[in-house]
Order: sequence, then structure tokens, then C-alpha cells
Amino acid sequence: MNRQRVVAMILAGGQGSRLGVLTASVAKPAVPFGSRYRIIDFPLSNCTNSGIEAVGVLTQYQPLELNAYIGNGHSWDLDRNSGGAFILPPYQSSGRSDWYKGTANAIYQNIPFIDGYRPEIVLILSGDHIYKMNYEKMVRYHEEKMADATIAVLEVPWEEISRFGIMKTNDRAEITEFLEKPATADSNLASMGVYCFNWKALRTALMEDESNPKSSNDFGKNIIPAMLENKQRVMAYRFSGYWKDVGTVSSLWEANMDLLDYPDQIDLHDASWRIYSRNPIRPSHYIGQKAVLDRVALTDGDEIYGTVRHSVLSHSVIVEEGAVVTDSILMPGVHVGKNAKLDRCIVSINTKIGANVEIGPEVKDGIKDYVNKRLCTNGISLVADELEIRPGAKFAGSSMITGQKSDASENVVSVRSDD
Amino acid sequence: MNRQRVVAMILAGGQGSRLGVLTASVAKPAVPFGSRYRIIDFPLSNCTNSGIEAVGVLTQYQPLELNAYIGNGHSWDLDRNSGGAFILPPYQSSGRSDWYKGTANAIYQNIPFIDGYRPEIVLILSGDHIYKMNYEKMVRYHEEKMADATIAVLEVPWEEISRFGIMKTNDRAEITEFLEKPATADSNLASMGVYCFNWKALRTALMEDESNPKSSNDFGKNIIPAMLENKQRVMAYRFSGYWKDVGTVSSLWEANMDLLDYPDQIDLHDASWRIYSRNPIRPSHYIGQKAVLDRVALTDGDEIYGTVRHSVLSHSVIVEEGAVVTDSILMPGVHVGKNAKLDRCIVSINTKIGANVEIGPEVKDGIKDYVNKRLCTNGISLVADELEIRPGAKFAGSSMITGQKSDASENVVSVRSDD
Amino acid sequence: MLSKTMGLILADHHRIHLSELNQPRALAAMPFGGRYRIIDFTLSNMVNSGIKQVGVIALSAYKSLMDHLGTGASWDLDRMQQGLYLLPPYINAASIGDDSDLTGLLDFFSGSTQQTVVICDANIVMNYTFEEMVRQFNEGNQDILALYNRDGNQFGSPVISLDLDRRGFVRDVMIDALEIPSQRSFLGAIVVSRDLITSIIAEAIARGQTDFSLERILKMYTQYRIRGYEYKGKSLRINSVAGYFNASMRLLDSEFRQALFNEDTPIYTKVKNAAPAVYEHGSGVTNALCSDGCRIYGDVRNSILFRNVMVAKHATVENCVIFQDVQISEGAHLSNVILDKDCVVRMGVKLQGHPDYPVVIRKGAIV
Amino acid sequence: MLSKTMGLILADHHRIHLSELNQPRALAAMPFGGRYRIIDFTLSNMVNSGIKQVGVIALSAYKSLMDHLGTGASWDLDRMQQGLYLLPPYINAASIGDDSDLTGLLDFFSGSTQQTVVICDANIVMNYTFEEMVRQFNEGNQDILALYNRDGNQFGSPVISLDLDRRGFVRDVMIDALEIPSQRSFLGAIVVSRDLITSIIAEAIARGQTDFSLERILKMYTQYRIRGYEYKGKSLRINSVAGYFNASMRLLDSEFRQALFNEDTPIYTKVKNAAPAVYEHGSGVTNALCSDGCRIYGDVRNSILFRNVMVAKHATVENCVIFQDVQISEGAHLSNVILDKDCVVRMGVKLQGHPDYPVVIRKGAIV
Repeated sequence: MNRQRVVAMILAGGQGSRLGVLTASVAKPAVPFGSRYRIIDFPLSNCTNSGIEAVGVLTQYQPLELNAYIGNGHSWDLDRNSGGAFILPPYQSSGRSDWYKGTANAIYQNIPFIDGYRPEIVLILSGDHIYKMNYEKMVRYHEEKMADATIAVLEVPWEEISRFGIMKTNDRAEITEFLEKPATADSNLASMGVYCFNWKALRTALMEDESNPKSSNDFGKNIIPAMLENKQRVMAYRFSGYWKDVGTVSSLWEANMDLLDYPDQIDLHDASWRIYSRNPIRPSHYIGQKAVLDRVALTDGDEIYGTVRHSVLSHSVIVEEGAVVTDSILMPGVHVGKNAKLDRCIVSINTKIGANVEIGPEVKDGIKDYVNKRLCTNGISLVADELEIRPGAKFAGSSMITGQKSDASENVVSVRSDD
Repeated sequence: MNRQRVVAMILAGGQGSRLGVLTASVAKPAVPFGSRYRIIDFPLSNCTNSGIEAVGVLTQYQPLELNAYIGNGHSWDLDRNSGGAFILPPYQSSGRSDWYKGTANAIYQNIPFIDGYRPEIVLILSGDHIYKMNYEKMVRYHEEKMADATIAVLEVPWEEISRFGIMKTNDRAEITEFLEKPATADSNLASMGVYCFNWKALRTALMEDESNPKSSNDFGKNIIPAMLENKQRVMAYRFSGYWKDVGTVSSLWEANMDLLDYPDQIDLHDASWRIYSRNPIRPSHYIGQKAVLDRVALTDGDEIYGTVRHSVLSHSVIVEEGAVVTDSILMPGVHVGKNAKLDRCIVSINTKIGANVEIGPEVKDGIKDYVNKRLCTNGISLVADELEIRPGAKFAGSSMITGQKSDASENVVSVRSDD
Repeated sequence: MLSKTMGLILADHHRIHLSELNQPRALAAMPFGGRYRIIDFTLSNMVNSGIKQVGVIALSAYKSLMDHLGTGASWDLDRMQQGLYLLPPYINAASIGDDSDLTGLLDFFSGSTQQTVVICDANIVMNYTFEEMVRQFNEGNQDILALYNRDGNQFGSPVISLDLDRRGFVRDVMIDALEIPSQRSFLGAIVVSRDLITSIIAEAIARGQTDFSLERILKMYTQYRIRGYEYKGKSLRINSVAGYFNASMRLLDSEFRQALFNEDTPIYTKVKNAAPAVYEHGSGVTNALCSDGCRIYGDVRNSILFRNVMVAKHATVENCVIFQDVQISEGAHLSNVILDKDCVVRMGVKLQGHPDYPVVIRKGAIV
Repeated sequence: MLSKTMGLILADHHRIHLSELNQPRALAAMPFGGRYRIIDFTLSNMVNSGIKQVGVIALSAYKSLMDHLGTGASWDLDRMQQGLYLLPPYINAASIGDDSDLTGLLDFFSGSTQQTVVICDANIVMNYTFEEMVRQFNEGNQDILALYNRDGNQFGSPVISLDLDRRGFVRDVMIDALEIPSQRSFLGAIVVSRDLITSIIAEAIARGQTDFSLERILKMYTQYRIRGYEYKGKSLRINSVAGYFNASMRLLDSEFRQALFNEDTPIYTKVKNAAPAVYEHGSGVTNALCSDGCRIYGDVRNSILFRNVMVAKHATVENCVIFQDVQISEGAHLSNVILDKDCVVRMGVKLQGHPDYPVVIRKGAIV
């Protein structure tokens, strides 16, 4: 196998349960985002644009969709002979057969994969953040500072520090302490989940971590604190620019709307830093005679005959005449029937919304059986993939609509071919 | 995802323990074969040459080497946008997390992968057979006969029927009975482990099999007998040509030697049916001033300064002056030191045989601690990968030499970087 | 799926010139339908028929065609065996005076092992697989099978009319005949055996011919038995600027769109990785086919917009075809205009053509 | 790794002609070392330096070169962004009389965003990365950096001698000088900024020039500051048939092989999927570099065998270079012979050349 100076490992993670039914049949990184993209397009494109050609994607949960999406890596120019994009699920070997126990254990189990490239540097990335970043610059910083590990950080508002992993640094930008979601702190530098390691140092740290039965095998909780304890050189690398964790329903919704409201923040038109994606081969989108569009993102295969306001639509979405879609995200293949009203909805792949259906916080006398205020904050409703919502059905806001609830099943039909 | 009329699924299987240390760190299909190849090159090349472009490779054991070997599929022209070669290990989904329970269960767990291509036909292939076969012809036969399933069969010598799954057929070539390794039978048609199914029929059979808690979820033991019981149409497709199961040490050794002894049987020079493979980028092989070669297969990167007789050498093998290699198989990167004598040895990847080492049935006073007559039949010795055999060490024939035995460890050193 | 058939696409047509639109690019590389080049249709038709070896022969201005086709990966033709071949000559035969220009073509055919060849002009837009036609060729008793339909004369010159006898064999071929002898117009595709086309080309080389066209082959109807094969589906012919404009506008008809685009036989094209299109507050867009990367603040009606078109506030675009990367500034007013790539329309500029005589603005112009 | 550098390879050299060996193929496509074409070395050197955008410009006989390079996948250059470009003109400029032949080259450079350009002749065989040379270029104070070494005159004409001043700048350039003013011979590679090379080509076009060579650029030493950069490793120059033969024989020297082939900077080439080589009972092979697909029954000494060479019983091959798919029949006896592709040597035939005047048998000959 060819040598690669830098290998990137993307933690595509577990079930991502805070996204509710959106991850019922796909891993979180494969969730559609921003009309043309899936979440994982951002770290993958960052890798390609940074000149990184060997990428491992670690997942043990529903990898099929991700596998099919990434395919041979061609869409991201990652169909390399001497590298490429590889999905890495857990496997059995002579002595061992384990699911991934934590983020660090996932990397530990794939040491032979990384060793195969004989890299100097290994980047550990998260699969659920939206940002554009030149990792090559970070690697150069890491090398110049002769660090063992470098963590990308950005300033967050002081009132939000309790939502992040916070880094304390000294005046040489060395990290002195790592605080996981602190109530108060005298630093507002949050970890972006982008780690750069000397492979030798990380390899040793992973072996030690694995032999510690008390460890939860996590980068943030175990590996970084242990390196700090061992007095290894851990640097902070300051990033400024758009960055958003899309791990919750409301943050996913917000990040989508940011594309409409603050299009310059994460500029998707930037020819020098393209975000690559894989899309089905569909014609240009068509806008009908009576359509009304007001702050809307569209892409290939969409057909709009109704009214759409402040919404982000993925490919092959049809909105029929008289339908009104507001503040919503419609994922690939969604069909909105005549006169249906969707307000603050995230509708997942291939679901068919029948005529006159109404979903949203303003709906009167809507069915409340699906309301889930824990996950569906800010009045946002989720509709699972591959469903058929029967014509005329009405649902209250903050609903999480699946085909598995029996008590209201006359309104919701799962059209998945089996299960 | 694009439609594919035919999808092939290669059962790359479990630990392949009958190959002993050869599969200590690689899955069986990734075992080197015939100088330039790995075993899986044969079914993969058959797929490419038959025009099949979507191939799943099912494995849960040591997939890394296989993953790295198959890469983006480019070497087999399988780096397709609308298909390609995919490694499919087990995964977790909302309700379930299981290792593959049997061959049928492995396919069952990957129903969504196959469904994605909306195929008419699914081929189930084994990853450990050496043969050249046009699957497209078999598919056409299957369709003409309007079969639910078609099984490729070949005539085996009557005295060997107890080693195979034997098919009884009627005069229309319909299979009437399936006998797993029978002591006697009135048919000598053996299953080649190549199955062609209507996807609909197979899909139903897999669902039924899965819901049967008594089933061992195996194609030969459960799926085919159940289809026969249900009076489904199961046809036999006669194949004549070279075919060899390489699941045991002696059959692997024989199949390699067949390339030297019967080169026309599985003609590797046939330009109309190339066997593709992936090899490192190495220069042509060099033959030194004092070399003697007598019935030897060589490939890129080999350097021969000694004597080699009736042996098959993979790439990047070095045989130093005075060394004598006879009736042996040397896998990629093996280094044979000066005056070493190897007789009937299969030496695995990157192992270094020290000067004056002797291994073979004729060695007098050889160490007997490694003798394993159960796996190492016919006097053949196995030497594991990434070892260093200390100069002057002598081993009896039928040895299985690993770095893990402590009682003779002064002679054998594991050079693997960790464990 | 056709496994023993190869394809050849003629990227230029000696009778078809689309004025300034055709100057910076081969005919086959003409942008069409928001995100395609017209060759995408023929190439996808071949790929969707199972053809895995396709040659493309261009006479001139091949650079944008080469850029578009690249390694052939977008059509899954970046193969070790077979795949996409760009055939020499790339330059206009007339300017060299060399009699060996067809040897590249001869090599392409003689080096293959396929039995049958589908040869297509690039100016026909349809969604079609050649499986049935090739099947009939293999079973039938003729040397060449020629595709035709009955709407050719709707699209203007050149029309190649085929006069067929009762058994369907060509007995006369007329180009732009005043009195059309038959409603059957050649639809730019033939099926022929590889052996026959190889010998036809070898003979042409021996006679010192330097060009190759389907018209020339059809005219051999006295020498070879050429049978007609009727196509009854929807198709568009790109024969002239007005024909191009007219064909583009047909895409606003949903019946045509459904005939051209479906999921089982997709039309592949080069992937561009543009951003999604955004329709801003105040935009008014109706009956329009638009593409990724567009940013619309103004009004767009009955138009085709390619990728990355910007329509500013208070600008109006009506009955237009706007190629990629065009910028239309505030208050501009365009109707019946074809704007080539990279144009800029300044503030307040008004351009008005007629459906039969659309205004054509050449690549990169600032108006 | 160089991330802001692009490469250009000149596949032909106006002073180098390898008689019949060079006729069916560009100089760059000359088979070398059992499984390579000579361009593989330069192309791999660029790729191993991190260069991801490489143009190749050939003047004639480009078909075997195109077949060899394909989509660029063997060098990992089949990319969406950047990758491998085959540049027009593909035909000999002289035969057209068109003054725009360099525009393709100009487009290639002006369309890129790289800062620095490495331009190489294809006739140099070495294993080298340009990282250090480009670093010195970036830090140094010159317009052009030119690679040279001190063994040029060993390989015969053409030798471009560089006379350098004390600070390393070129003050004279002599071609095949009788009295060599310096031991420094140009080694077929320069580093230049993209801006400068673009303006040099633009000016050449303006002056009506139709060709491009490194010699022409070196001769601009009065106009631009050209500094020499010494290469001290092993290299081979393919300047003539005897030079080719001599360079091939050097590969039997293990020191040379080690210098040219190593795992960290591999020399990539097109994959062929031949069978392994088989040495049959009775064969006698010593000091030979042989390739996949060979079947040897006879004797081979001090020779280079390309893929799929068959040497029959009682045949003897000594001091020979045998290209791929050659068949040598029983009892034949060859010494100091270069046999091109697809040749057949009949039973008992004897051919004997001299190391300085090897017998050359042209492609496909039956002897």
C-alpha cells in the first residue's frame, strides 16, 4: 500500500438518537442537508480540498446507505489507487470480535488500517459538523509547533460554554486543561471535534487507553486528558468561520436555514473550496405556472407548483398546486400533495404527504399522539422516511411522525417494502 | 441508485481455519494464489468478464486486508458509478446487531443492499474456488428454463462424492434432491457453490428461513432443501472445465502446482477472459548469474539468485544464492536466505527465512514441536506471515510454524509491529 | 442489454451550423436543457442500451467536447477494457490535405471484437435504447438499419427523407427535397455490422475520401440493402438556431420532459458541484426550468436557465435560454434571447427577439 | 509534497530519433526496462513529487501514447479537478502551416492556478522528486532553474552543455560542441513560474513560432536569469538507438536497479494483467530482467524481456532487448538484437549485432 503523510478518520458514530426518526434507517452523516448535500459531504470535501487522499469512515450503525452514498468515492475525487474513502465497520479477528466501545476504541480497532499507510499525522474528524476548513493549514501549524496533538478550537459565546468541550490554554496556545461542558470557566474556546495527532503518539495513547479497563475509550473524556496528564504537548489551533454541530433537531433546522438567511457565512458558491456531493441523475428543477417561491433553495429534479417560503428542498421533491410549505426542510423524493400545509417540518426521504394534510404549530385540532417535545424543540415536527400521510390528516406541532405507532395508524402508512 | 439486472454476492466467509496460519491475519479470499493473484481475483474477474457490475463481498473476519486489496475496485474495472465492489460486514440497525449466523443470514442481513439495485437475478458465489466461468451464460440458462434457482454442477469422480454436495436431477435437469457429502449416491454431480436465484424467490426464502429458529441459516443445508420442499423449480447447470476448492492446505498447494503442471487447464494467458489482480508497483523480476529455475512461476519484483524447482512465487520474493526451494509456494515479500532449503513449504507474506534454515519432510533432526498432521497433510509445512526464522533452524515436515509457540521461540520471531 | 454492440457518435454535422453558438464548440457540445450538452442524450442512450465501447469523432473545436467528456467517468465509461474513445482526426480534414484521416476510425472498428455497431449523429435529443432496434437488425435480412420518424420536416433543414419500398427497404434518399416523397425522415442513427462498416471505411480510404457521414452511407442504398426502422416516441432535432430555440422551449412542456427524463434510463452529464439554486424574497418565477447555482431576485417566465445564472432585482427574463455563468443586472429586460456562457447584461438593458428569430449573444459578451 | 506546482512533459524531441523503434510511437512511448514506457519515469517523478496536474504534448504518432496513458488512472491522475491533460497539437505543426499551434499550451497554463511549473523532456530515465529543486527555485533569485549533471557526454549526441558563471547562472549554451566548455550537461528539466512561461509562450505565438522546446528556452539566457541545479544521482539518457540499448543493459546492474526502483517512489505504469512468467524444465536463464507472461524453454543471458515473450527450446537469447509479444522459435540464436513488439523469429534463425550497433528488427516483422 502506498504511503500517505496524512490519514483522516471520520467518526460517523452511533445511532445519533437526538435526531429521532431522521436516523431511523440511515447513519447521521448520511442525513441530507442543505438541498444538495449530506452532512458527511462537508468533512469529505474538506479532506479533498486539503489534499488528503486516505479517509476512513468509522461506523457500526446502518452503514448501507452511507456505503451506497460514498460508493467508490468518485464524487469527492477520492477514488484513488493509493488511498481513497473506506467505510470501516467493526470486524472479527483471530482473538476478538467487538463492536466499537467508544470513539477511541473505534480508532484502536482500525490501527492496522492506519498503519498500512505509514502516516506521520492522523486527523480525527466528526461526521456531524457543518464547516469549511483547510486541514492542511492545521497540520502545518501542528508540525511547526512540534505538538503531539493539536485541537481545533473556536470562540463561542460565554453563555453557551456549558454546551461544549472547553479548552483552557496558556499564552503559548498550549492546552492546559480540558473541561467537558463546564457550568462556568475562564475560557470560551470550544473544541470543534477536529483533532490532529502525531500517529506515533496517538498509537501509544490508544494502546494504553485500551489496556485501562476503567476507560470509556473516548477521545474527549480519556485520550486528551491522559495526554495532558502525561505532559505531552497539546496545542490549540484557532479557527474562525462558520461551524455548526447538527446533532439535534433544532440545530439541524437552524443550519439549513442559515444557508438562506446568511448565505455568505458558509459560501457554497466558492469555486476554490467546493463542497462535493453525490446526487442522482435528474434534470434541472421546474417551476410551474402558479408557483410562488420566497427564500427557497432548490436543486435537480424538484417540481414546484405550489407556494414555498423560507425552506430548503433536496432533489426530486414535488410540491403540488395549492400546497404551502413554510420554514421547512424536505428531503430527497418528498411529495407534498394538493393544498397540504407544512409549517416548521423536516420531512425525511421519499415520504408522501397526502392532499390537505396539515402539520405545524398553528394547526388546530391536530393529532397530538406524536408530539415529542423532548426531541422536537421549537415547534419543529419530524416526519420519518418512506411514509404515506393519508389525505386530510392533521398533526400538532412538535410531532415526531413514524409508521410504527398503532394508535393513529389510519393516518400514517409505512410504504417500506419489508419489516 | 442505478438499476442492475444481476447482482453478485461473494461469500468471503469466516475464519477458514482449515488453512491454519495462512488465515491468521487475512480472510481466506485474500490469500495469495498462483504467483500474481489472490483467491478472490477469480470470482471478481469472472463477474467483470460476465458483465456483472454490482458485487457485494460478505465478510466479518479480518476484512482490512481484503478492503485494502479491493480498494475502489479499479483493478477489476469495478470502480463503477452505478455499481462497484463493496465489502459488506455486519452492522447495527435500529432493532438489531448481529454477526452473520450463516451464509443465508449474511445475505438476509444485506437485503437492503441488494434491493437498492432492484435486480432480477442474484448470484451467490463462494470466495474460495479457483475457476473461470461465464456467469452470464448461466443466467441466460436460468431465465430460459424459467427457474427459481439454478445451481452450477460439475461431474466429480465417483470415489470423491463424499467430499461434495451432490445433486440428484431428473432427465429435464431439474434438481430433485440435494445430498450433503453422501457416502453413496446415484449421482456424481457436485455443487460448485455457484447459485443463481430469482431475487424475488430468494428474498422470500430468506425471510422464511430467518423466521425459522431451528434453521442454521445456510444455503446448502436450509435454503435449497426448503425450495425443493416447496416444489420450486431448481435447475442444474452443467459446467465442465477447471474448478478447484482451495479450502485446505493440500488443495491450495495442488491448485498452485496445477498452474505449472497443467497450464492449459486454467489458461491464464487467455486474453478473452483475463484474471485481473492488484499488485504493487514493482519492476520486472531479475534472475541472477547463478540462478537455476526449473518449472517455476515468477512475477514482478522477484529476485532469484539461488535454485528454485517446481514452485510458485508471488511478487517481491528474494531467493538468495545457494538456497534451494522445491515444491513450495512463497507469498509476497518472502525472503529466503543463503543456503536455506525449503521443501514442500507454503510461506506466508513478508516472512524472512534465515540463512541455512531447513524445512521439509527430508530434514533430519528437525524440530518437531510445530508438527500438525491434521492441517498440514502430505508433508506440506506452513510458515505464518511476518515472521523471522532464525538462521540455521531446522524443522520437520508437516510443521505449522507461528510466532506464538513459546517452546521453540528462539528459532521463530514475530516481526509484526504490535500484538 | 446489448453486450456485443459498440457505438460511434459523430460530434459534428457538415450541414448543421448554429452560427455563433456553434463557433466555440462542436455541435455535440451545445448546451441544452439547463444542465446538459446535446451529446449527453446520445451517449446516455448508448450507455443505457448496455453499450460499453463508444467512439466520438469531432472535426473541429473539440476542446470543450474533450473537457466535457473527460475520462468518461460521468457515463461510467472510464474503463480499462472498452470505454470511451476520442478519435482522431481532431482537426478539419480539409486543412491538412492528408488522405489518411479515416485511419483512426478504421483502427477503432478493426481493433474491436464487437459484432454490431450503432452510429449516431449528435444532434438528436431523445431518450431511447437501441436494444429493440439491434434485435431487429440481428434477426432481419438487411445490411443496414436506419432509424426514422415522421416529424422531421417540423424542424427545418436539413431533412433527409427516406423513400421506402413495401418491404421497408430504402429506394431513394432526398436531402431537403421541395416535394417530400415520404413523411419518413432519417433520425440520425443506423445499425450496421462491424464487418461491413470496416470495409466501407477501408474502401473510402482507398478512394482518398477524408470525411465520413451518415448521409454518405444512406446514399449507398443501391449497393447495400438499407431498411428503415420507425421511432414513434418523442424526439427533438437541433438543426438550426431557431430549431435549437424551439427545441429548448419544448422542455417547458411536461409531456416532453417526462418523455426525455425518467429514472430507469437517466440522461447522464458531467457533474459540476454547484450550490443549490436560491429564490430570494421578491423573485417571481413561473414556467421555468432552472439549474443549480442560480440566484434569482427578479422575474423569470417561460425560460431555461443553466447553472449559476444571476437575475438581479427588477430584471425580467421572458422566453429566453440563458447559458451558464450569465449575470443579468437590475432592471434589464430580455425576451426571446439566447445568451451564451459568461455574458453580462448591464443595468436596464433591453433585448427583444422574435420566437423564430431569437437574438443570439455570443459567449462572454458584455451587453 | 508540491501542492502548487504543475507539470508539462514534452513527449517528442526534435533532435532525438530512434530510427524504426521511434516510428510507430512517440519518443515518450518507447518501451523500456521490461514493463515501462520511458514517459513512466518522468510522469512518476512528477506524481511522486505531489504534482497533480500534468500536461503531455506530443507532435506525432501519439496513438500508442494515448493508449498507454488512457484516463491517467495508473498514475492516479484520473481526477475531476486537475489530473492528466493530453494537449493539442497532436499533429506535426509543419504539415498544417497554422500559426496557432501553441494556443493549446497557452490555454493549459493560463487556465491553471498553480504558481510553479516543472517542464521535462521525456527521454531521461531517473527516479527523482522535484521537491528540493522547486524549494530552491522558490527561495532563489532567478527566472528559471535548469537541471544538469556531469555525465551527459557519455550518452552521445545531443548534449546540451551549460556554461555557468561563478554564481551558477548560465552564460553560454552549446549543442554538441566539439570542445565542451563544461562538464555540465542539461538533464531535460526546468522549473519556471507559471507567469513567466505563459508570457514566453504568448510571445512565441505573437512571433508566429509553432514549436516549443527546452533548448529554445535555455537559449534565452541573455534575456532571463537561468541558473543551473545539479543532479548527483543516477540517470540514463535515451538519445539514440545505441544509447537506448546501452541504457537498457545498465538495468542488469543491481546498483542501477536499486537507484531506479524503490518502494517509496515507485515507477507507475499501465497495468496489463498478464499471467505470471513460467520457466520450464530445461530453461537456462541468467542475468536477465524478465516480465510477466513470458514462457521460457530455452536459454536467456544478459537480456531484457518484456511481457509475453516466448523463448522455445534450444533457442538462445544473449545481450538482447526483446519487446512484448515476441516469439522466438526453436534453435534460433540472437545476440545484440533489439526486437520490436509482435516479431516472430523463425526456427534456427541467427541474428548477431554489435553492442554499439545492435540489430534492430521493426515491429511485427517475421524474421
